Parts: sequence; structure tokens; C-alpha cells
Amino acid sequence: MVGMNWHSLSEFIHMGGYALYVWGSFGVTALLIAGEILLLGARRKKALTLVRRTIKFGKAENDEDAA
Amino acid sequence: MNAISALLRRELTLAMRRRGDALTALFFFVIVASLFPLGVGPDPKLLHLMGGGVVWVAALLAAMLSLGRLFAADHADGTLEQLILTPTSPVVWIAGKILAHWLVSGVPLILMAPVLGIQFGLSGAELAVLMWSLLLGTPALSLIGAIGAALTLGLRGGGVLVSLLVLPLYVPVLIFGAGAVDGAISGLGSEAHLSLLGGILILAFMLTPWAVAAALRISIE
Amino acid sequence: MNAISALLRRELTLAMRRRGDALTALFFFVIVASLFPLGVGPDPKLLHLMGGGVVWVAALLAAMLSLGRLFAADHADGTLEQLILTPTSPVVWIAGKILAHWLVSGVPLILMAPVLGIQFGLSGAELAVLMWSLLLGTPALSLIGAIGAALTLGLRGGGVLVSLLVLPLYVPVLIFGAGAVDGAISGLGSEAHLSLLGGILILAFMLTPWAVAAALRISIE
Amino acid sequence: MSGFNLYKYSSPATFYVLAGRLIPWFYAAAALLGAAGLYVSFFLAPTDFQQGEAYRIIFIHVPAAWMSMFIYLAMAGWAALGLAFNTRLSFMMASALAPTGAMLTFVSLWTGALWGKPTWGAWWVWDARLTSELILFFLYLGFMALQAAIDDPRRADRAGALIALVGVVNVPIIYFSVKWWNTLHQGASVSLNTAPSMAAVMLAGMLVMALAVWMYAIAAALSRVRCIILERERNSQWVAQMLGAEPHPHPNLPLEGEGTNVEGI
Amino acid sequence: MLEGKSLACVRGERTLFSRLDFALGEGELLLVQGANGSGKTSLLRMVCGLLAPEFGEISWHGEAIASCRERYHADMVYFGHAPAVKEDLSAFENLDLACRLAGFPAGRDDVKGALGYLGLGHCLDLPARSLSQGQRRRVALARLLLTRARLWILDEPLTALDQAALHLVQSLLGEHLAKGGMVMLTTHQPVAVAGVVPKTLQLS
Amino acid sequence: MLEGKSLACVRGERTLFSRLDFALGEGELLLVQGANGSGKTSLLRMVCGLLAPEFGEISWHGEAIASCRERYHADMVYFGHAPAVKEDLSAFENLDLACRLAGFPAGRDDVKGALGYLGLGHCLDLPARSLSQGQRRRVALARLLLTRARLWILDEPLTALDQAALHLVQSLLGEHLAKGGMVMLTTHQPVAVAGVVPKTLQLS
Ligand code: HEM
Ligand SMILES: Nc1ncnc2c1ncn2[C@@H]1O[C@H](COP(=O)(O)OP(=O)(O)OP(=O)(O)O)[C@@H](O)[C@H]1O
Ligand SMILES: Nc1ncnc2c1ncn2[C@@H]1O[C@H](COP(=O)(O)OP(=O)(O)OP(=O)(O)O)[C@@H](O)[C@H]1O
Ligand SMILES: [Mg+2]
Ligand SMILES: [Mg+2]
Repeated sequence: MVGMNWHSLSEFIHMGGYALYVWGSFGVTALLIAGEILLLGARRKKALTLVRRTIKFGKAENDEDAA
Repeated sequence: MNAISALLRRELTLAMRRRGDALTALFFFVIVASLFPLGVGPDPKLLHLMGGGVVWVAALLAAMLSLGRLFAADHADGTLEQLILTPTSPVVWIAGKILAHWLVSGVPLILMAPVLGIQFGLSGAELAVLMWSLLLGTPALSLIGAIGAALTLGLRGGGVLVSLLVLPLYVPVLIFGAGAVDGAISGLGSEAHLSLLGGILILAFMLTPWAVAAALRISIE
Repeated sequence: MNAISALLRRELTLAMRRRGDALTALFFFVIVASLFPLGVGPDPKLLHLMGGGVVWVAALLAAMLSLGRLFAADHADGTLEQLILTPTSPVVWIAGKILAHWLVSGVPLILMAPVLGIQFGLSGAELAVLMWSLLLGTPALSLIGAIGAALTLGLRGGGVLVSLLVLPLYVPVLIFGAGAVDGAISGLGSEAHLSLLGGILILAFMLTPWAVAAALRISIE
Repeated sequence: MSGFNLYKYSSPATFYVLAGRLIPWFYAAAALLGAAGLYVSFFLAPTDFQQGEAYRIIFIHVPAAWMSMFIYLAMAGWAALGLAFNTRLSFMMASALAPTGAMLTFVSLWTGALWGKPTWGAWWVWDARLTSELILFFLYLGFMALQAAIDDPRRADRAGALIALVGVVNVPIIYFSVKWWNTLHQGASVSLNTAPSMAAVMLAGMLVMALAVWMYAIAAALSRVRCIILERERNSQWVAQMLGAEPHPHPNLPLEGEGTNVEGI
Repeated sequence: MLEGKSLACVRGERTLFSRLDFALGEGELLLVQGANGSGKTSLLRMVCGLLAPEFGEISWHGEAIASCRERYHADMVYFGHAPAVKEDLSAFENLDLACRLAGFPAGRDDVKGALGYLGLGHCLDLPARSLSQGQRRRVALARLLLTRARLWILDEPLTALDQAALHLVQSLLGEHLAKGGMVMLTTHQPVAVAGVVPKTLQLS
Repeated sequence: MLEGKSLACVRGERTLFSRLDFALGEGELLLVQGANGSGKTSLLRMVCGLLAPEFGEISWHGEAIASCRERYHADMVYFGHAPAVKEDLSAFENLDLACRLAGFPAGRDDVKGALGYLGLGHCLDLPARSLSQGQRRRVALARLLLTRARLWILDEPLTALDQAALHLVQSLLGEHLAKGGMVMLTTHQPVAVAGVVPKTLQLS
């Protein structure tokens, strides 16, 4: 760990005694952003399968013939 | 005008017929305000400090709960469609309905407020300010709430939705209303708060009927 | 047992489907508790003193409001008739319905309570007592409330009636529940209050299903 | 997010493709700016002599707070466009912005609470800013809950737009009322004392992070709007063509975007 | 003269109908027919102006209904699946207030007469909640006796009615048509109005 | 064998009927007829045990229904004015859960089959709120395909149904009666079940 603030990794992690608060903030933010990206991916996948199904079977009323 | 008076008459007849329903708001107001001393404990100083705030929160909750009655019943039984299909302009009868709603559920709160205020040890002058603030505030609550009620018609989870939508819009009314009473209690004066409340009321009166008309059109489809 | 699990499944599916509705109680709980500081003012000392009482009053109101959901929808669309016409004993499915109701509207309150407690500056130990008191108290509220909900089915002014009927029965729960938290805040201890709450819960559990069954029979005619 | 030629791009089919091309760039910009911003926040910015390292929360807290308010404005703007010109795309953009906005509002509440505990000794106080941010969170939740409760997309669009507009009228009222409410009772409870030399680094860090969050918000909103477009338009010809399959023939009305030739996804 | 041109209706993701045209002139009866879920109710609501068509236009005497809303609604009566009868009001009050709201105030005797004609003479003052299914529908239908609107839009007005009421309603329709009124109607039951050959509109 | 003996029904201050007797044996269809408000719904609810008769007794295989409630209800299905269809559940879920609750769990395919038979195959997964009036009634009627109850009590099961559904329901009744089932029915529309001469009970 270089820079003018920290002399070691553990010092960096310790955050001058405020680790819980600082990492709690940045960590939860990172988690939320990652979660949002994952959710967006899942939603896109779901939308695409939905579209494929619709294209294959046509509209809802044609589902009947297909089934 | 004829249509408006017919509407008012109808709303008031219905309210008389379902008296229990009309009393819900009032009753709720009373119990919320009366439960607090039970929950918080009997310390009179603490209660006096809380008084204005508690009564105003109770009024706000009561107003919010009574919103369900504003359009929902008429929507369910088809009367709302019939109203929309009358030749009268929607803004007119919507204003009439909101007025009736306030007469039935807002005015009793104002009349009951002094009784509750006394439970919290408010003095005569403080009670007067409380009533004035409610007189200016409750019609604003009815008006603003009507937008939420109209938007959530017939939706799943209508109850919570209307609270969720309306609550942020109610906050300024609550703050100025309770602020006026607190101003009287602390001796800082309450004119500023009251005139702000009046401003909110005027703004709400000018804007909401249009917003509600738009919301009803959206909801009725 | 089969019927019970089907019933639970149905209630939970419905709750998931009408998530908004199920969240009503929770949301109401949150807003009542959050409006108070807005009404009463931001002084942290005052808020800490009020904390337990406000959260408990909010929980009580939330529980009372969610009673409407217990039987009313099933009554309106004819499902209740069908339930009564099943061969299962009414006591069994009524207990199931109340359990589902508590799972959907009571448990979330308990889980949310610490967040609200923090807004009022309650400490860790105080929060623990708050959660315990709610864990014992909210099922009792659901059970007791079910009687009122069943008696007022389909009546005009159901809303106010159910509050009127249920409120006196709720007051002891409120007093012991808020008392437990206040005991923790003032350092007087809260075991006695908690065990009284437990007693109320057991009593309610043994008596209500029968009372509700009788009430439903009366209401359905 | 504004600045497109609305009339040209208000067709979902065209916009879908355009957004698809832009998204990677916005994500890349967000990542780069984010890395730079984090570097500034943790390595360039010195320790605060009063608050110690806890103040570093500012680098996520303030950008999130700024963006939470800005996104609400953008959302209301799209809603107004939608109501005025009846363009479906505007409504879709409004719906696409809301979850990201709510997420950032939550971040600012969360980081604020985590900052408040070490500095004020309380997770929460009823300060004007905090309170109005909480109410903003409710406004977002209300918008999303309303749209989620409506099955018919057309009604959902319009109802959501209406409440977003009503909300935006109220935001300044809320802000001032809360501010006044609070200051009437007690003096301002926070003021961050920083050395003037530090101010420049801090400001730079916050600005870079804010830009990063902004880019991220755009990327997320565009991804979401693409999902919404797919979900809503899955019956239309252009979606079928785009996915390279013959649509099932059915004798229904032509939907908007029919015949647009679209290459690539 | 009511006209619909190349109307299309989309509910959820389904297109219920498209390119639908119809015209309804004075003295004519238009029967909208179709299976359950084919979109009859949706069409009638569209014609009333309660539902915006996805595509196409509806005009009243040559003017789009959206641009002459007040005049159009003053000349129109709609009877939907929901009968707009308040459970807490008596039959008399229900009808009386409905007429006032719609702007055709009728005297007490007219109102009583209309209810009596529909066989509700003995329950004028019973709250509607204690009326039977069919009696409630009759209260709602009594509006048709008092309105002066020329266009009637009726969605399954015959459900829950017994034979006697069926005949009454049919003769009511006949009188209205004979006076040059217009009726747009859906029903799954057979309707016969003496002296009128209905036009039909089939939804599939 | 269902029997009612000298039943009387009072609603409000009116006696709707009194000294009413009826009997319903295996394979028989009992049509309850009468004008609007004559008390048909009240009678059926009485027979179900939802409404206590003012006077008289109803018995099932010779035992008063109050004293053999569980057995009686296990063998009975009631279909009332309110269709017991939850707006928030899909057609499939509605039927599936209704069957489980009533204690005749049916497999997924049975449920789908029943809905398909009633022409709802394409809207299995639509929430009931977006179904048309008639489609909702069909969902409720699909229960009749899955139940093993011998006694069916049906209050106006034909309202809002189109011709196709009418025929389906009538053939369903026919099959049930042919297997020795019993049906008690009210309707204002004509019913014809092949091979069965209905008994009628006239309320006035
Ligand atoms: C849950 C708690 C908190 C919430 C909801 C919150 C909310 C906000 C909001 C909405 C802003 C932007 C307002 C503006 O630019 O005018 C903001 C800015 C800021 N907050 Fe917080 N805050 C919280 C806690 C804190 C704490 C504990 C501190 C520091 C001790 C803090 C320090 C700041 C600073 C320094 C700014 C930037 C001020 C400026 O740009 O004018 N906040 N916060
Ligand atoms: N949100 C939705 N999603 C999908 N389909 C929907 C939605 N809302 C309505 N529908 C469909 O629209 C149709 C409603 O049609 P409508 O009520 O006009 O039928 P109808 O012809 O009046 O039928 P009935 O004779 O049963 O009254 C139904 O087929 C229903 O499935
Ligand atoms: N509280 C009451 N006071 C007076 N009469 C009442 C009361 N409650 C119900 N009634 C009467 O009881 C009758 C209800 O009968 P019911 O619903 O059984 O009729 P029905 O034969 O099913 O009619 P429909 O064919 O219209 O469904 C109505 O005539 C109604 O007026
Ligand atoms: Mg219909
Ligand atoms: Mg009946």
C-alpha cells in the first residue's frame, strides 16, 4: 500500500478505527450496485426468453394451439 | 350548479346513511390521540410538549384513512363511470366531492380537537391555534389526498399505495400545522406557520381538481 | 392437516400476489412512527423518552388496520361461504387464517421495529426488549382482532365498528408492551411485563378460534 | 440523458439499438471515473484532523445524495414529456430511472447513517436534510409501487407520470418546510470543519465520484429501458426481425415500429 | 348518428379487435355479439368515451366524441356490468339521485312511476342491499324510463331479470326506437324488439 | 336424498315463502323458479346451511343437515351469485386452490384440463381481474368438473355465459345426473338437459 496516507494494508483496512463505518458505506454501495447490475442482467435474460417464446408461439391466443 | 347541489345532497345523504363509516375518521382521530398517553406514560410536562404534534399526527392519519371512501365505493358500484359520463365538467363535480368529503370527515375533527387538546393540557389560546391550524390544514389534506385516492382506484394493495403516495405530500402540512401549535406553546408565535398553511391550501385548491380529473381518467380505463 | 397446508399456501400466495396489501401494515407502522418526530419536533431527548410508546402505538394501529384484510375480501367474493362449506372444522381453518395473517402482517413489524427504534435513539438492549415485546404481543393482537373482524363482516361502517370492538381488548396488550420497553429505558426491568404479555397470548390462543367460528356463523347469514 | 433529438429517437425500435450501442461506453466511463474517484478519496485526500478517516464517507455520500435528487428531476422531466407528447419512450425512461434513483437515495441514507454514528453519536437525527432525503425515498417508492400495482402498461405509464409530476411540485415545498421546521427548534446540527487546503482535493474527489455515479446511472437506466422495451414490444414485428426469426403470423393491427429494419441487438 | 371507424382495442398484450367499423342511425338497434371475452364490454366503454381506442375514431353526428364530450354525454345513457346502485340508499333515492346527477331531474311521481312500472312499487323504500340480484338491476334499468337521452348503450341489461322484466325491457326498447332513439346492446340472451330488425356486429 | 319439510323464510318483515316442501333423489334435477325477489337465492342458501330456516327442516339421507354437517358438506358443492374467484390469482391458481381447500385435490393436468374444457386454455395464467365477466364465471364453474360431490346447488350458473358455454354447462349437468348425481338449480334462462325431465319448484 503506497500513497501518502497509508503505510500498510492493515492500516488501510483499519481506517483509523472507523473501518466499520467507512467500509460499511463503500461496501454496501458496491454491493447494491453489483446487485442492480445482476438484476438488470437477469431481467434482460427473462425478457429475451419471453420474446423468444412469443415469437415461437405467437400471441397468447395461439398458445392454445401450441399446447 | 344544479348538479353540484345534487351531488352534495347525495354525498351527505350517503354519509348519514353510513354514519359509522363517516365516524371512522373521527373515531380514529380520538383513539390515536388517546392511546399516546397510554403508550408514553402519564408525565404531564412531556404530554403538554407533545400535545400539538400528537393531535396533528392523529388528524393526518385520520384524513389518510378516510381517503379510501372518497372514490372507491363509487368506483366499485359503477357510479363513478356514470359521473364521468354526465355532461358537467369533471373539475366541478370533483371539487364537489372533495368538499363533501371534507365536510364529513374533516369538520368533525376540527370540532373534536379541543377535547383532545385538553387531554394534553393545552391552554385556551393554544387550543384556538390548534383549531385554526386544523381549519386551514384539513381541507388541504382532503384535496391532496384526493389525487392519491384517484390514482389508486381499483388497484391491488390500494390501502398502502394511497398512504405511500400521499404521505410525502402531506408532510409540509403536518410540519406547518404542528409548528403553529408548537409556536403557540413555546411563545414564538404562530402567524407565519398559519399563513404558510393558508398558502398551501390555496395552491392545493387551484391545482388538485385538475390533477384528480386526469387521474380518474387514467384509472377508469 | 392437508386442508390447513392448502389454506396457508393459498393465503401466502395471495399475500405475495397482493404484496402491496401485505405491506400495508408494515408501511403504516413505519409512517406512524416516522411522522411523530415531524409533529413533535426533533429534540432527541424527548424522542428517546417517547420511543417505546410511539413504536407500540404504531404497531397497534398497524395491526388494527390490517384486520380488514382478514376475512373481508373472502366474504365479498364468496370464498368465505365456500370455506364454511368445506368439511374441515371451522376452528382449524380459522386458526390457519389467523396464523397466516400474523405471518404476513405481524412478523414484518417485529423485524422492522429495530430500525424505527434507532430513529428514536433506543439502545441495543432496549431494542431487544422492544422486539421481544412485539414477538409476544403481535400474535395476541391478530388473535383478538380476528373476533372483531368476524363480527363486523359486511356491516356498514365496518371500519369504525371493528376499532370500537377491538380497541378495549387491545389496551392491555399496549400497556404491557409499551411498559416493557419503558421499563428497559428507565432501568426498572421488563420481565414482569413480558410474562404478562405471554399470559395474554396463551389465553387469546385458546379462546379466539372458537369465538371467531361463532362470529362467522352469525355474520354469514 | 437529455440532449437526444427526441423526435428522431422517440421510436422504441430506434432507441433500443442506440441505447445498446451507448451502454458499454457509459459503463466504461463509470468504471474509469469510479476508479479515479476512489483513488482520490482514499489516497490523495488527507486525513481530516477532526473526524479522522470517517469523513471519507463523504466521497460516496454526497455524490449519491446529489444524484438521488437529480434523477428525480430527470424522471419527472421524462414523465412530463410523456404526458405532453404521448411518447411511449418517455414513459419508459421515467420508469427505468426510478429504481436507480431509489437505490442511490438509499445509499445516501445508509452512508449518512453510518457517518452520523461516529460524528454525532446517533444513527439518525431529525435534521432537515435527512428528513427531506427520507421523504424523497418515499416518493421514489410510491412511484415504483404505483407502477407495479397496475397491470395495464398504458395506465401504469400515465399514473406514474402524474404522481412523479405532483411529487416534483412538492419537492421544494418539502425541502423548505422541513428546513424551517428544523431550524425553528434548534440550530444547525452539522458543520464539517475542513482545512481550506483540503477543500480542493475533497471537492475534486466528490465531483469525480459524482460523475462516475452519473455515468453509472445512465448506463443502468439505459439497460433497464431496453428490458422494458423488449417486454412491452415483444409482439411487434421489429423485435421479431431483430432476433432473426419469422414472426408468427396473426392478423392484428400494425404496431409502431413495424417495418423498421434493425440490424444487431 | 353514431359512427366508429377502423377501431382497434388492445387489452394487456392481446388485440381484441381491429379495423372495426360500425354506424348507428336514428331508430336503429345495434346488437354487439361475441363469445365471452371477445371484447364487447370493451367496445361499449370505448363508445362511451371511458376507454381510449388504440386506433381509430368514434364520432357523434360527424364530430369526434372527444371534441364534443359535453353535448355527447348529455345525449347518451350507459348501463354497464356494474349497476351503479348504492346499497345504502333506497330504490327511490337511488333513482332520484341518479337522475339529478345526470341532469334530467324528474319529479317524485315520475320516479315512483318508473319504479312501479318495473315492478318495484312495494320496495320503494327498502335499502338496495336487501333487494335481490334481479331487483337491483331493475332499479338501475328504471333510469331508462326517465332519461331523455337519444343514445342508449346497454351492456347485458337482461342478466338476472325474470321473464316479466325481460318483456318490459324489450317493450321499452321498442318505444325508444320508435321515437327515433338509438340503442347499442350486448347480450347473450335472445332479444326481440317488435317492428325492428337489429343490425348486428359480430366480434370474434 | 335431500329433503326439505315445511320450510319458511322471513327476510326483514316479509315472509318470502312458507310451508315449502321438496325432495331431490338421485339422478334428479330440481329447478327452482320464481320472479326476481321471490326467494330463490334465500332457499338455496338455506339448503346449503348458510341461512337458518325460520321454520321447518332440511335433511340429507334422513338426517338433519345441522347434525351431519361435515359429511353433508363433503358431498355438496355450492355455486352462488358471488363466484369466489380471487381477482389476484390466475385462473389456474384459483381453481387449483379452490379444489385443495374443498378437499378434492386434483393434479395440475386435471385442473388445466378442466379449464381447457371450459375454453380458458389460453388464459390459464392471466390474473382473474383481467378476465371478462363471462370468463370469471367459467373459472368458477370449472370446479364442477373436478369435484366428486354428489349434490350440486347452483344459483343462476348460466348468467353472463355465451351460447358455447351454455351448452357445455348443460351437458355437464347431464353427465352428472346420469351418474346418479343431484342438482338443484335456479335460472331465469331456459335449461334443457338431455334425457332428464326436471322437477320444478315454483316460488311466488
Ligand atoms: C442518514 C443521514 C444523512 C442523510 C439522509 C443525508 C443527506 C444528505 C443530502 C440529501 C445531502 C445533499 C444536500 C445538499 O447538497 O444540499 C447531503 C450532503 C452532505 N452531507 Fe449528508 N446526510 C446524512 C448524514 C450526514 C452526516 C452524518 C454528515 C457528516 C457528519 C453529512 C455530511 C454531509 C455533507 C458534508 C454534505 C455536503 C454538503 C454540501 O454539499 O452542501 N451527512 N447529505
Ligand atoms: N390486462 C389484460 N391482459 C390480458 N388480457 C386482458 C387484460 N385485460 C383484459 N383482457 C382481456 O380482454 C377481454 C375483456 O373483454 P370484455 O370484458 O370486453 O369481454 P366481453 O366480450 O364483454 O365478455 P363477456 O361476454 O364475458 O362479458 C378478455 O378476454 C380479457 O382476457
Ligand atoms: N331486510 C330485508 N327487509 C325486507 N326485505 C328483505 C330484506 N332482506 C331481503 N329481503 C327481500 O328478500 C328477497 C330476497 O330474495 P332472494 O335474493 O332470495 O331473491 P331471488 O329469488 O334470488 O331473486 P333474483 O331472481 O332477483 O336473484 C327480496 O325480495 C328482498 O326484498
Ligand atoms: Mg362483458
Ligand atoms: Mg337470486
